[in-house]
Amino acid sequence: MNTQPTNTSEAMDTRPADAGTVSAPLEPGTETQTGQASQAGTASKLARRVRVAESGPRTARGQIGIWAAGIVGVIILALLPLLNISVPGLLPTPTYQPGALQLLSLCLFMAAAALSYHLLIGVAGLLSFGHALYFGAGSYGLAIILNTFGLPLLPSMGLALVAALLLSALTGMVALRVTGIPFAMVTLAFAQAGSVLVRRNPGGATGGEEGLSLNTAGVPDFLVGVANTRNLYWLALLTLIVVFALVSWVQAGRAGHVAAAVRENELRVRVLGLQPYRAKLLVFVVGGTLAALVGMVFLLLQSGTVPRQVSADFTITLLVMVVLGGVGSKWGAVLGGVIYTLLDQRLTTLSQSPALDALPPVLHVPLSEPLFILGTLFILVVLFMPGGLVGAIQRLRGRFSKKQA
Amino acid sequence: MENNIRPILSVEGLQAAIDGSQVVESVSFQVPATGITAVLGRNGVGKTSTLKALIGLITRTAGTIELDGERIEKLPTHKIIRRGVGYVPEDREVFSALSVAENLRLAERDDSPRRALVEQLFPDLVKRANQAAGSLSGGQQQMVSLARALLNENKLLLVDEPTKGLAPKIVQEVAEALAEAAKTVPILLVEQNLPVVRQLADGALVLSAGQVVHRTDSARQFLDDEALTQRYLGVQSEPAAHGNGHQMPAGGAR
Amino acid sequence: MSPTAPALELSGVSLQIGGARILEDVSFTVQPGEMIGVIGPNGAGKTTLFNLISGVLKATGGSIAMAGRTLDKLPIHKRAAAGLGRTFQTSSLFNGLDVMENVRLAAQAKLGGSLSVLAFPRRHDEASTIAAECLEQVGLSHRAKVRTADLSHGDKRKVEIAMLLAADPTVILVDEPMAGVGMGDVPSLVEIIRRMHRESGRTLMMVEHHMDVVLGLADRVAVMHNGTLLAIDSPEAIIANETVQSAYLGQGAA
Amino acid sequence: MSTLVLLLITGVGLGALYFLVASGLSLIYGLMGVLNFAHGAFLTLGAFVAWEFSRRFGEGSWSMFLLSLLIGAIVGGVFAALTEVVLIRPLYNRHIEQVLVTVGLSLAAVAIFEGVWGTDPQYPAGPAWLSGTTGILGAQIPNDRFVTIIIALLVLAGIVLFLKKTRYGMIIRAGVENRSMVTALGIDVRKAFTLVFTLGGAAAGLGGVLASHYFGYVSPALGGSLLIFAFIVTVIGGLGSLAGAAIASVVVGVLQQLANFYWGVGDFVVIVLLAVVLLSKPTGLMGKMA
Amino acid sequence: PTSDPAAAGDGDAASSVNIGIVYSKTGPLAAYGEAYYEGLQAGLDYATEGTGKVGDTELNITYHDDGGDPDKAVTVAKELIGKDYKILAGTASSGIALKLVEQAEQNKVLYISGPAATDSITGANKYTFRSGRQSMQDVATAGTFVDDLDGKKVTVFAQDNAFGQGNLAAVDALLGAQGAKVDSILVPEDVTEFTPFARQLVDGDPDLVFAAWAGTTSGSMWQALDQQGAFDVAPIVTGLGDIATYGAFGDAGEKISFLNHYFPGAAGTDAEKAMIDSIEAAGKEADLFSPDGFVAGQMIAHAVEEGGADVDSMVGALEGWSFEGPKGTTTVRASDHALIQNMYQVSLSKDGDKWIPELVETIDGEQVAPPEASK
Ligand SMILES: Nc1ncnc2c1ncn2[C@@H]1O[C@H](COP(=O)(O)OP(=O)(O)OP(=O)(O)O)[C@@H](O)[C@H]1O
Ligand SMILES: Nc1ncnc2c1ncn2[C@@H]1O[C@H](COP(=O)(O)OP(=O)(O)OP(=O)(O)O)[C@@H](O)[C@H]1O
Ligand SMILES: [Mg+2]
Ligand SMILES: [Mg+2]
Repeated sequence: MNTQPTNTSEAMDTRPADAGTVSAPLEPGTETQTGQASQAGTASKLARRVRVAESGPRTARGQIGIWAAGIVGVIILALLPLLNISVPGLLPTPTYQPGALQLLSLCLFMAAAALSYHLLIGVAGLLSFGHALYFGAGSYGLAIILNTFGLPLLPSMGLALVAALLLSALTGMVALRVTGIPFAMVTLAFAQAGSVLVRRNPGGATGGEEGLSLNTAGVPDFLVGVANTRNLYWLALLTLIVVFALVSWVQAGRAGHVAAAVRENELRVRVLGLQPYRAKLLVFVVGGTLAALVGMVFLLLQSGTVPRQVSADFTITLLVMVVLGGVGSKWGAVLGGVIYTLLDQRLTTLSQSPALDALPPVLHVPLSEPLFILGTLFILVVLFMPGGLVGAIQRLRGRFSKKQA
Repeated sequence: MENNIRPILSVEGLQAAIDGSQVVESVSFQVPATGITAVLGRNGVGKTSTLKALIGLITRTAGTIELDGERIEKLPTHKIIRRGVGYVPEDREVFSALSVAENLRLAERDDSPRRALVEQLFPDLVKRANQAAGSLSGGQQQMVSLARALLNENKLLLVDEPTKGLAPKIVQEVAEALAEAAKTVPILLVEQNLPVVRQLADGALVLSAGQVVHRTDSARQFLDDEALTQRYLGVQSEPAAHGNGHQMPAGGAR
Repeated sequence: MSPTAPALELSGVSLQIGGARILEDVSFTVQPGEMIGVIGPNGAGKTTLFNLISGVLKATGGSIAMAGRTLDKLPIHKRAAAGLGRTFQTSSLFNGLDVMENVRLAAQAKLGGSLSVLAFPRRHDEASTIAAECLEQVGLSHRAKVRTADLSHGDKRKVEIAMLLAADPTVILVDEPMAGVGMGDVPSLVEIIRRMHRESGRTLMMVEHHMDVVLGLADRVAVMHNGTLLAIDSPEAIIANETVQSAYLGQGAA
Repeated sequence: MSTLVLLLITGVGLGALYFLVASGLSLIYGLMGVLNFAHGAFLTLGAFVAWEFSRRFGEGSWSMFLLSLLIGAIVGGVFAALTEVVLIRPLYNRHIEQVLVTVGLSLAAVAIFEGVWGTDPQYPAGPAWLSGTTGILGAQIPNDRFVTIIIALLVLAGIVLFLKKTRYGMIIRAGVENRSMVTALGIDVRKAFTLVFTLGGAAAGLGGVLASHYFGYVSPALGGSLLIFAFIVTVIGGLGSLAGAAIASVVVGVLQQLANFYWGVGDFVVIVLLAVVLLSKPTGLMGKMA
Repeated sequence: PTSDPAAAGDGDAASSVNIGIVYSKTGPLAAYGEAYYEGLQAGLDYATEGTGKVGDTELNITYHDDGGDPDKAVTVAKELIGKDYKILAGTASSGIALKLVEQAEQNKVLYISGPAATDSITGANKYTFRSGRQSMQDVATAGTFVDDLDGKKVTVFAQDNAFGQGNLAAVDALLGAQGAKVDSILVPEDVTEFTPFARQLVDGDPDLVFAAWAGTTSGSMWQALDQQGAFDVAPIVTGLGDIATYGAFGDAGEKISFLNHYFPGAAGTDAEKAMIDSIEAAGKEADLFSPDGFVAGQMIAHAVEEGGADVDSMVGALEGWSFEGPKGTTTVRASDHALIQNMYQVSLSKDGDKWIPELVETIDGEQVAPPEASK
């Protein structure tokens, strides 16, 4: 193959000419030219189908309805700690008590983390297996800074955020040189390296298997202790709102548009005179930095870090949340994050309910394994609810409005 | 030209949907056991979808399909094909990662595939046997696609815009090949190139909005009827000669 | 960049892949405002030529200049930003986005490719207005909200043209714009292309197998054969050329 | 010197184990485009059932050992076939979702294994010879390494023959690209897919039994721990290239062994290798370019 | 076991104290969780004489699965603390235990950690105690296998992770102080092929080997050591795990010198008899971590008995408390809450398919007491 190498100044921009099409003047658009191309297309296919579901009620009225529901939802959520609502089975305690608030905060965080991941997979069609790296960078970064420099919380957070931004920019710049499954694998490799590093406990900095504890010296008192769970809850809510706003902003902006177009057809974007690489990198970095932000606040909530937060497992958990909610939809990511977390946390309780003991072993054994229930549920969603929860809701709505008409 | 031979294909009230949206709305027609039947209509009226529905590539929601006297509307695609249906899809749909030879080998259903016929028709493909089909030019891919259907003995050929993107000379050759094939096997042909239709087609059916709006035993008669072509195809007057003529297209004078 | 520099200038452009010579020593110039028709048998290298000019492929020899500026070192998007636009032989659209969004992206690119997160597309901004106009021109306004994946083949071709209109390039390469477009819609598309060329003085190169269209529109016609440029001359001269007749048009042609 | 010999041969042994796990993965991923996260579960189940079997009917003899290999392969194959028919088939052409159901399956399956066999490892016993050593150039090489290497070679040859001598490889490559067009050529593509999945699962089950002897234990986590290296090997080797996976397995095994022993950085080296290979050749070592 | 959280919280504050047990019922450490749970039941029974009450105060105990997941544990802990729980106890996972230590400190509740071995729990804060042993005690016991350590070469063969590094540091500190030359072979975590490292160990010609190994790879590690002839070079000491892991040592089992946290029957105290009886009555077998649960039961009962519902008084009651536990006399060291307890030397022998442990020696708790942790 003696096609000329790409030019020097803009090596990245000419990449597809090298990677995808060098050996053959392929017709773009026949998406499955090579095995690789077909891989690259898969994430976008996923996102695409969900769009079908979305295109229905995306009317102005539908939009306003969604936003109105969102605002009402936020107000209700903000008031929860002041109310005494019991949801037996779902919440461990009435809503004003720390038990419920802690669980709800966890849900809100996971929703925010899922949202940051949505930016990658839902908007830009980037299937990353390494998103946990940035989440972990946030929580570990902040914990380490608090431990070593003794700075107050806010400057420490700023510092950790900058570090995470640099990390995601650096790794993103490298990983985005490839697409599709290779991209997934390179991100996985980076995250794996981070995970190994954290577990190795270099210089005692990361605490190895055991993780780190939050050094509360620099943290304001109103964020420490169970008595202040309510404040942490509001912090979680605020984080979710901030992340949601930023994600919406990026998604609706030029970069988001171009990233979505890249997801569909990268070559076509270039031919229009736009730069896929930059748009993808921007989305990647914003996604990574937001994940780090969530990770930091998560540290405050849990008063510590564990290596799991940097593991591929955690990324997969985020993926599961996004898929559960419906790929391509912000509300889906939020919903998926909340519901997954509720299930994950509460199934343990459910699986120990004495009622199960009465069942024969064939039923009893699997049902008392929370992961079994979760895994099965997930399979069922993927099989029978394409478009996830949001897709299902929209189908229902579609059916409903058809009936009305 | 009414004939009393049983039609090779009869379709009654066929409906079909893609992802839940109805694209074929109650189509009924018959394909005689000989000759070429053209399917005409403007872009997006459902020509391709009708063909796909016949062999189950999109979901059939109602209606009956009889191939050579046997009901096939419930059969899966591969079984319909094995009963002797050849299909040439609209977008060529060659397997781009496979070589030309592999594409053709994959299509061989019979014990004695008609390789010679194909090689004689498309010598270019013999030269390029080991080239990845995805790297072929558009026209070459079209040849692969056609060849795949011509390799086997069939009871019926379904051919969707076979001349699209072919050089005029090849268009002629393909048209001749189809005419040749039509001597032994009936063909249901979707075609936008009206001169080719005029040259090849015996009967015709015209679709509009997912329905058959006109049926004729003589495609030529239909094409000659300016009112009809204007109404159903939007064509002012169909050029008399083959598509390779040098006349300005309508409105194309400069 | 003198105003008299040719819109496109190819000198000795070649492409080899493995041992195969796909294009060999192609040289010609296109004057600003000129319309060149490109014809040639399937696999002659027409699409490849477009791929080299637009940067989708890198030439292994020779050089290409646009308006006096060499393109050889420019990546695809810079060539596009410099005013080069193209369509694809097989429609290449943003399948998951709707028709409107597809066209609006093209308009956005034209209006300035800034990726600033601060730059918001408003619901009725300039890009949307342009996009709506372009859709109107190709007659697809009624399908604005349909995902391009769900369009019929012919409608996709029209979206390609609409995107071209929205991107508003100065040098345009169109690859078989009429393939798969119903006869009834050909005249209006021809008219759009003519206007693009005539009224705004843009430079166009068009690959097309519909001879009527090529001959009706082009100032000069380039004939490709086996990866070489066989001839480039006035339509009349090309028609009279015997090699063209036998290699491309076939006996059936006048 | 003898240390180096030891490192090299055990490195190849490790590579052989990686290949046994990766071969099925690579077959499925390369042909069908499904990155099968449940592969580890196939493997674990094969190992568990084979262990149960030999525990009940007496372990320690060669015939029992060979029989347990066979059982592992059958169990892996049947589980895989069921997976394909029930979970993968309804999602054809939707690669990401296929990956996702396998993720779900791997979660659920591991949980079930834990429920049935507990979280503690179980310890299989093979023929006594397996746990002995053989001296080569002064290095005492554990015997089970040789068995692993030989079986890996047999599996490689078997799969290559299958792909060369049958149309299935072609059908599936075509089917992944455009499934409906394959059926429109009159081919029942579903059968072919199930068959490939079954073969992949059988290779996994076989690998599971061998892995349980190699590591000396079976536990619900057995498969998962091997899976990530199998992924890496598959991707480094190149999509769909079995030979690539074989070469990558050996390279990764030996490199990891050396780097671990001398610098303690085996994992990092493998990860760097993956990144470097993908960045310089996104299709992997032997991945096809067109 | 009652597991009705609603029952907790209400009722007369003086007559009941809420106690939350957070342990792994599921997840990777479920086996340890079960041993702990059974021991705890026995211990509570023993300490309350079957009444579930100390004096007039009811011990209102609820049980919570952490599934091995620190996030879940923290959520549960916060929930419980929010519901006015005064005592938390449990968990075999050091990572989870440290998170609970943190919660205890922030919220001023008593926390009695379970089998988690990490040394950093000791002396972590005022509110944290432990009911099991810690790594330092293991290491000190290992040191008792050689009569005079002065000038001997001790090689630590361990995984290169927090556990292995911690053990190395402990050996260095404890045995190094007794004059041993300590070196180490730290095998990177995730390594699965140990033959070359075993070779390296043999080539180093040590006088004593301390192997600190956790997890499923130990089977192939021991096999590699055996295959390369490491046992012919020096005694190799390691901790004996729970019964389920006896098989992991394979053929090497009879050659290893084991240090042991708990050997059933060795102490022969009333408490131990009660524990073993109670566990066997439940159809189980006393295991490595049964005493951790039993002692936790004793400590909880004692804390409530002396301190009522007041956490500071509970802390005061436990500090310096010495009692008869299932391992003999056991003392909560006042300064750092280390639990001073006897340790054992044990060997394994094979009897048909089964491995039978045999007691070699009981090591006095004071002899293997960890150095005091600085607060
Ligand atoms: N995947 C799809 N989802 C929804 N609608 C679709 C899909 N594919 C096609 N359609 C719609 O079905 C209708 C019929 O399409 P079809 O491709 O059959 O038209 P056609 O007559 O072959 O047109 P052309 O001449 O342009 O090829 C069109 O309106 C098209 O938009
Ligand atoms: N990788 C390759 N190896 C060998 N030949 C190739 C390769 N890629 C492309 N070709 C050949 O290059 C030639 C030029 O193809 P191109 O697509 O430019 O043709 P075209 O003139 O556009 O034809 P059409 O009118 O059919 O679209 C074709 O013959 C094609 O088969
Ligand atoms: Mg069509
Ligand atoms: Mg072409």
